Amino acid sequence: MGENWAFVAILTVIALTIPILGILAAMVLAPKRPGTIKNSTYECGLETVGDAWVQFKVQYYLYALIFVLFDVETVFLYPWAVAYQSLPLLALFEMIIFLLILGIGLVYAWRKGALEWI
Amino acid sequence: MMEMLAFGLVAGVAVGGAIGVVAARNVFVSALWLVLSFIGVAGIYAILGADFLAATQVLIYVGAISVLILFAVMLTHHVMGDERSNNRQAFLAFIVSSSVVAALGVLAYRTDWPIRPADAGGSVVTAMRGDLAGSSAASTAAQTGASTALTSTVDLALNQDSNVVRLGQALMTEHLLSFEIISLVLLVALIGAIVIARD
Amino acid sequence: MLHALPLAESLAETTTSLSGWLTGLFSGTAPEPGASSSAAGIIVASVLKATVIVLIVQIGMLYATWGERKIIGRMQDRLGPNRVGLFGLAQPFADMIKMLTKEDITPTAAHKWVYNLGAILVVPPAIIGFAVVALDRNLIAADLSIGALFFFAIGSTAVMPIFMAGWGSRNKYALLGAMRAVAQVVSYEIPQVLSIVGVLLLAGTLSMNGLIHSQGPIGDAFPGVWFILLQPIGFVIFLLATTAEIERTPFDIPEAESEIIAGYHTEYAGIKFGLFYLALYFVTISASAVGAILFLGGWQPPFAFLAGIPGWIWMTAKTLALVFVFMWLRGTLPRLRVDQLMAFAWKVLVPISLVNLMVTGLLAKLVAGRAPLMVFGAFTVANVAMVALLIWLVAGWRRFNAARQITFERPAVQAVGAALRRGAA
Amino acid sequence: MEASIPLWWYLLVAAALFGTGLFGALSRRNAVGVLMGIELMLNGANINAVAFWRYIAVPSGAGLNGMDGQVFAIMVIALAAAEAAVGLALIISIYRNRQSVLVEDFSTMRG
Repeated sequence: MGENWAFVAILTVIALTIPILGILAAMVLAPKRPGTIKNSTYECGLETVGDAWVQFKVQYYLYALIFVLFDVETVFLYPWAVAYQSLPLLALFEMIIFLLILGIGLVYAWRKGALEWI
Repeated sequence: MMEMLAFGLVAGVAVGGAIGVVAARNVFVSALWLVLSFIGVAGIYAILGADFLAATQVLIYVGAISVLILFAVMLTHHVMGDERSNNRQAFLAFIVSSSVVAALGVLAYRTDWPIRPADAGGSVVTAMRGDLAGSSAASTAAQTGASTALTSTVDLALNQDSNVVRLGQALMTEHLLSFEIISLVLLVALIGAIVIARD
Repeated sequence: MLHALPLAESLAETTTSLSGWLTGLFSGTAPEPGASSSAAGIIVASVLKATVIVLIVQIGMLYATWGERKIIGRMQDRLGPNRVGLFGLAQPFADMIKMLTKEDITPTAAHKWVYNLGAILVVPPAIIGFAVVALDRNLIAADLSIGALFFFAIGSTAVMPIFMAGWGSRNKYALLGAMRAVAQVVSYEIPQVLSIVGVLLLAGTLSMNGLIHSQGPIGDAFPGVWFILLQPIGFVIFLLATTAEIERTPFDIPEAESEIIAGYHTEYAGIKFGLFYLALYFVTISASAVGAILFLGGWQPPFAFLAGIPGWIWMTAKTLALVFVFMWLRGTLPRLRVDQLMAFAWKVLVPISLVNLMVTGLLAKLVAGRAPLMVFGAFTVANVAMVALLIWLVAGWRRFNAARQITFERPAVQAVGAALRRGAA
Repeated sequence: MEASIPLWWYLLVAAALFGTGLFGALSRRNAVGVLMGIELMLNGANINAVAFWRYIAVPSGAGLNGMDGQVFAIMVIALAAAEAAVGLALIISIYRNRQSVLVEDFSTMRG
């Protein structure tokens, strides 16, 4: 058990060094000729108007919201699925109730237009 | 030794990330530090032997709640620039919170915790997978395994595969009520948040 | 890539035996999985294994780009790269050199730290997922008990670098692209994780090797029952959701150059752009490998009499087959319309996968302990029924929509409808 | 190897996370920052739950499954998700009405 996580940790470190090595190599190999126009914000040649860090529509938040709650649902689904064969049939109905209650939420979001792309 | 090193690393990531959260002046950067702290906490769970919880921590906190927080930051754009981030109570808050940490630390150190003896007994719960070919023998074996897990003396030998199974069993038996209520809480949160955010 | 594999196998065996030997030396007992080994042994073995994995994945990625260009070229009646080396086989290396020697620009407006970290952090989530990929019976780097969940958890962290890239660039289009990318990725994550619950339910484990073992041949004569046979709907949903999750065509709206320049990596040039490209192919390969493990039986041969062929050949073949499917989709399908994108995830894939999961749960209880053939038959009947129901529903929905449009288009019909509504009210 | 780390180390880390979160919740001007502090506090509490699950003797028998600590932690994570969803929705709503996310501007309830 411990060795598996040790391996994951070491793989993480190696996975981090690869892009860093790439960038370091490019620092040595690539030319550096900065210019004000070249380093300006890229907008197909147009002048940039206003700041990029603007306010976005609330619709994005609604996606994230529905996503978070369904993600939490999967956390309960996985142990249930793994343990399913050792559980009585009742467990299926317990999970169906759980899913139905969350399904009401999905239907509500659907009806309220929270699932429409802007 | 190696375990202590690993613990020091992940604890450093968790606490360092937390300090970054309160020290960063920009809210977006603060949220990125928060993600780092969450990853450190996932590492602590992994060291504690709670594999499923470590993955859950990454899936929910890093993959979902952080996204929610970042979207909220994007939606409230006044705060994107650097700013004076702390209010006038900051000094008082520092005193209060550091005394809380000191008190909790001293308590944790001085209390004589009833630590269970290290890894008593072997693993009671054998691997409970029955494949699909799963003749009745496999499924009955799984069921007897389940009953031993439920009734025998509690044995925390870290048989990981059975840990997830036992988690599922616990959710479906002892903790069934809280499991069903969580779905209601999530439903109410979803509806409430949609109503509030859209208004 | 094929030449590297025996090397990998022998290396992995060497390191496994090394750590096992060290364990035996210090504890005086036979090594067993999960027993504590010496720290040095674990670290040396891990570093070796990780290096081998990264090398294999790197070469696989380079040739995946070559293969994709060849395949797409063939599909579009072109030749694809054929100038550098034999059949253009050296093309990926030429591309790599090009990426490394291009000027690397950091825009003046960008938030330097977040901008650069975004490019660096896009790679690790794509690589760490390989930790739980099983190439062969004993050739798995980390057989975590939560393997499948681990893969999805790591995959879910990939949205953070996207956010960092978009925000750090301080470019309207990059930030807009990042927001759209994140919204899409997280939306398709739900059908992706839901689609495999049926598989978990049948296998009763999350460990990758456990999942493969439960798809083995039944007896000597019967072929292995892969989960694609029992969970075809789950497999299709998994494939579609994964395509969207890794932002490949036809779900590549976040980086649709015709709409928002190039999405969240608009401002990246040179090697940093190359890193985004790298990560895309890494996740394509790892998602294919996980798909092969979950639904196609991993290293299990399709028939019992083919067991003589080593498992890693099967695993590689199945992975490459799924990589080909991803490229095929790209060559065949047009890009989805933006407004269809979210609706498809939430209104189509999520409900279908929930129904599929409940039906699977019910069937698993009903047929528990029956003969394999009967289990297979029951699942086939249920799947055909579900697909038929789905087609019926879609057809009905389209008729309903068509009828509604006619009502709106023809003034006479509209007037009658209005009169009827007045009468009813 | 299993028990080489004393329990109180975990509790100390948990306390540090809790304390940092408390400081953040009390001192940040930005409402989103306050919420981040609360998430940190919840994480600290969760570490405690899991550490006790791992270390503390559970009375045997009584039909217990021995997974209470982990179940507790999962419930806290689920509740944290719900809390963040509603809390951030409130902040967004307030921002749209008052063009501010600074907590000192939300003082209309003061007498």
